[in-house]
Amino acid sequence: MPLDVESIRSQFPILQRTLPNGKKLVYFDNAATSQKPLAVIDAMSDFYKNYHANAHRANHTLADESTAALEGARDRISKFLGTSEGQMIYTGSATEAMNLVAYGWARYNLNKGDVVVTTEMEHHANIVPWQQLSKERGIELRYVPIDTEKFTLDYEAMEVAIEGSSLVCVGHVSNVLGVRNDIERVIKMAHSQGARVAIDSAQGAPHEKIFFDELGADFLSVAAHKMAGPTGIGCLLVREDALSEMGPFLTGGSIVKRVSLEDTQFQEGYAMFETGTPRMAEAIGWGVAVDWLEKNIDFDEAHRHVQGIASWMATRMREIPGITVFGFPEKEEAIGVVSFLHDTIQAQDLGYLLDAGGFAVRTGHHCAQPLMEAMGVGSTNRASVWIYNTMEEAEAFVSHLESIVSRFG
Amino acid sequence: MPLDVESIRSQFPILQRTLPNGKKLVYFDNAATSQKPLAVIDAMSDFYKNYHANAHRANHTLADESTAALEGARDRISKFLGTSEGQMIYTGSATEAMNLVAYGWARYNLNKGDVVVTTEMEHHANIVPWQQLSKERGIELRYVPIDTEKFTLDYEAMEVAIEGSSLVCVGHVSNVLGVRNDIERVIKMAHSQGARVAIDSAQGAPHEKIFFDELGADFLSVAAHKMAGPTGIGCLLVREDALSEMGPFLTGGSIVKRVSLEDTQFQEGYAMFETGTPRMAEAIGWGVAVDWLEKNIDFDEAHRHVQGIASWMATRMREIPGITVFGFPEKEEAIGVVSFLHDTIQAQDLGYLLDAGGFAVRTGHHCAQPLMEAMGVGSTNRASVWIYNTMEEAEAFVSHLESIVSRFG
Amino acid sequence: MRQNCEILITFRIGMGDLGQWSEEVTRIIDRFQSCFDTMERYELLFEYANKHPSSLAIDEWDDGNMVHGCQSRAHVECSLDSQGGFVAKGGADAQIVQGLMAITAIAVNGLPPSEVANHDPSYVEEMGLSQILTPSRANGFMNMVKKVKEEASQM
Amino acid sequence: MRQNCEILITFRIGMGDLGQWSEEVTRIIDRFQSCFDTMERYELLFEYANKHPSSLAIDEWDDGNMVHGCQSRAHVECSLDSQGGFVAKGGADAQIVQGLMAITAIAVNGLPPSEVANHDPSYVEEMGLSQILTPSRANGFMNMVKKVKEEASQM
Ligand SMILES: Cc1ncc(COP(=O)(O)O)c(C=O)c1O
Ligand SMILES: Cc1ncc(COP(=O)(O)O)c(C=O)c1O
Repeated sequence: MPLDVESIRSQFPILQRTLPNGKKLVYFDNAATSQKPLAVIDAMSDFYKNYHANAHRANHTLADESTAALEGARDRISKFLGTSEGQMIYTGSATEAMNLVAYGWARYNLNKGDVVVTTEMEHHANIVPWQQLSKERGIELRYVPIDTEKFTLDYEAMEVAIEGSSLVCVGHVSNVLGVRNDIERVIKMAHSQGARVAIDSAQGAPHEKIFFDELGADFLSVAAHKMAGPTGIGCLLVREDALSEMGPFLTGGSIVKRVSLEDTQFQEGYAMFETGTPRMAEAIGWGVAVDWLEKNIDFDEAHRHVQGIASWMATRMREIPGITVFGFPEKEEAIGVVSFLHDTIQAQDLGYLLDAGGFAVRTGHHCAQPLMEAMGVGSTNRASVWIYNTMEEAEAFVSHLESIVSRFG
Repeated sequence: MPLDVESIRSQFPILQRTLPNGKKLVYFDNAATSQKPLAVIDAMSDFYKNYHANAHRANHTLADESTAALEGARDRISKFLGTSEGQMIYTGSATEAMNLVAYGWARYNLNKGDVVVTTEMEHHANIVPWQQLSKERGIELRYVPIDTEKFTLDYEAMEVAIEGSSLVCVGHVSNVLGVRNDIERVIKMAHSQGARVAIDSAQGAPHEKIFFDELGADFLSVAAHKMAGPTGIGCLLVREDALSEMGPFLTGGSIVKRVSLEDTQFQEGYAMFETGTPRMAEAIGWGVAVDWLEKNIDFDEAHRHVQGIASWMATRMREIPGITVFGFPEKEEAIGVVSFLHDTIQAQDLGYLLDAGGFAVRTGHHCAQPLMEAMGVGSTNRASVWIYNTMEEAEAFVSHLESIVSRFG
Repeated sequence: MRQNCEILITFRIGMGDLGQWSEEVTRIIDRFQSCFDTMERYELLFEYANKHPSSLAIDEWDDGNMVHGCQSRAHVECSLDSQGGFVAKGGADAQIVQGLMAITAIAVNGLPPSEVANHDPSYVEEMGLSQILTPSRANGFMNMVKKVKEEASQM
Repeated sequence: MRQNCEILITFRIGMGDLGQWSEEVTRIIDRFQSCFDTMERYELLFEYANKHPSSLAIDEWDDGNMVHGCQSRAHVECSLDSQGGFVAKGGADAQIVQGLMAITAIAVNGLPPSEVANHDPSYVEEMGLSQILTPSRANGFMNMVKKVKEEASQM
């Protein structure tokens, strides 16, 4: 059954927004962050209005309720992502999740001469932590190039790069190109070489049901805010055996069994990594977001919907004089992202001119400068589609873009 | 002019709560986390409903509005804390702020044999990061003991401990005893020895106006959720010269000027430390919280109010047979915390029995096990007072405690 | 409070339909039902804690008999008496938990292990203890019952 | 939208009360006021960008003349002409910013530096550009004006 987009849209208050310039908002900046259904917003307000208290170790009703809500959310989010609560560590963001791999796993297991593999296609969150590690520890960092014809990773080069490596870090979906990498293949390649694999799924989880346990990756990072959840929270999923190789990273209260002046005895498992007062409202909001997705979204249908719109847009945009579309958003497995530029209208100007029509797109390097370099550009305009976007919006977008090009091009 | 407590109370929805057992909530767990006024809750909902978008580097209206709100909040929060926006780094919590000192400053500046000083009175957030650093780097960790008669830090011992040290980490206010440490003196002592000073102000900022620039501390950590703000955000304030000695910690997008395959050029100042999608709703909520405090709370009056209630409670509780109150909440400079135990009613049972009357207090070691050890106990019950508590609540609390002791003691 | 209700509902379902209890348990239910308020229920729990029929001495507490997921320490040791009847000995550092353990022991001790394995603890519901058993306390209690049932099923 | 309004108000105040402008500026205001919508205003800005009276060539862009706080790159170089009149040369990689710079140059070029130091840019308000100048764009524009005024005050 196709998505009931009207019913979905009606649950996102912001989609009713009229901008100061009188235009109705058309939100095509979903790869940067998704909007939130009312249920999520209300759940967080409800928490603060009715049962907010610091979770854990409390003997009063409020604290007990907030603990139950926090832990209930962990349970539902981890199930939604195809694993169990013991395998999920809440973090502040997807970026912090990747840093947790760098600090909590790599620094305990890698040494001078060890090899980490990443790719040219990655978001800075999956590059800079490895560069830092490389500088501090004398670790060799290898980049898998992209095939600039096919706009995919060069899997043959990857095969070579992975040889003798200890950790392979690959994005699930490119935030610039919408390319869905063959992570199953990467995981197999890496494991056959005895390397651990970290998947950056910041752009994957919003578009594809994650079955973490089946997937077999060692680490996988997720950002709540890109999948209908609130800001300020994400998670790292960790396979049991990888978890047992991790050591403390951020330290303080909650993660300890016992602190004496001499030493600290840490909790085990995920509980070793969540220090300080929990991100309670955020976890509760995210829990409701996954419930909402579970109830309202068939992920296969959502993919068909999102890909259908992006594919149509890309095809039509290629027909507009001076517009270049990067990569192949038309491909069946591509994921709703259309990066483009105009020959003469500078990217930022184009962003403003689209905004003048009510269309929110992102302009810039999308925190993927090495990929920009490989593509030979400094920035792109990027329209990215999600479950609540419609073909009518896409049509209006293309027609506004046509008029911009004819007036300003 | 004394606080208008009724008007204040009316702005906190949760204070109207009736518990499942039919009792009205009396919230005395403020040292764990404070409640939020409606203005804060609504500001976050408003963000999500009306102008949520990823901040920075965007050319559309929503992103521009969210950027303005995020940066406006930074401006107001830093001013509220007596400094300017360049000196404030948003973190996920006060705990993470202290970890930022450990990873972003200490790891770049301290080496084997260098000395870090902390105290027996600290929260685990101001102990465990230093123990970890000490283990990794061969740094000497010295603890300043508490004077168990006066329940203060032993400042003479501190004088000795600070000699030859590089970093002194001291709590502003104890979360267990409500003792307000003489941080001005500690800062002077430390600076006279050329050491940097980090103040854990998680419990200070909710009760005392912070004038960071005047104070002269090098680092100061704050938790939003303890001062009417949301969960999931805190900050580290850093003096300019200390900031210039810091290096990257959590890395990824936003904090970079340029990423190439070979290297990364980082932003300068606070911008080097806030990676990934910002905690936008959280920052906006916190910004409104400081506005609310600014408008509704005279901090001197608030202190008199809070200290008056706690002092009265402590005095009356000491008269109840079998009850021991720790430290001196009656002292004029003490800050609204009453830690206590009963001779025969176990702490957790006492917590439940208080909860049966609607009274929310915390029970446990309060993430301060070394202090518990120094006090010779495993845990305490802790009632902590804030701006919206009333003498009537205190009276009801004492009378319920009396009845518990007479029935169960 | 929505969140809380959800949890309590789960808790009810988790406990199954109300069953038939021994005379002893029925008497305890009656006593709890005649309580005026939560404080009186707590007084009764303290009373049962004090007259626990088979309490576990503190020097018998170890990792093996520990109940996980409780706020305070709690231990349960299961065995069979000379007639093959089930015996649960319980110890906790909080009296309220000790009281719940006492009532559980009264409910299961002496029964054949196969019955204990299918034990239905919904009497705490009947006793009006769901107000006391906020989510995480209920969780601790359920873990204790689970441990007893698991051990019984292996006998 | 509350947040946004606050910013716009600040922005207005920051620009001071509406002042009196040269004939040239008044003519520009009239042209903008006759625009039908934002898109037409952008067209005009592009037009002014193209006929910038004193644009700064890209090879003259350096750290010293960079305007901070803009989304795109922007540079302003200030000097005096042979009659002691002020000259602001501006360059930006975005046409819209370049257009705003052109209008600013038209407004200030030729004036004595002392007048430029007190320059009131509220004509952009009159031009109906506040819809275009969302908070951070306004911020970039204000930084540019600030740089011009500061340099003028030091002449
Ligand atoms: C003295 C002290 N320091 C640090 C913290 C840690 O704050 P957070 O849990 O918000 O990170 C607390 C909170 O309990 C505290 O009381
Ligand atoms: C592919 C990819 N990885 C990681 C991130 C970082 O996510 P966050 O900013 O939520 O930490 C993003 C977000 O833009 C992304 O697109």
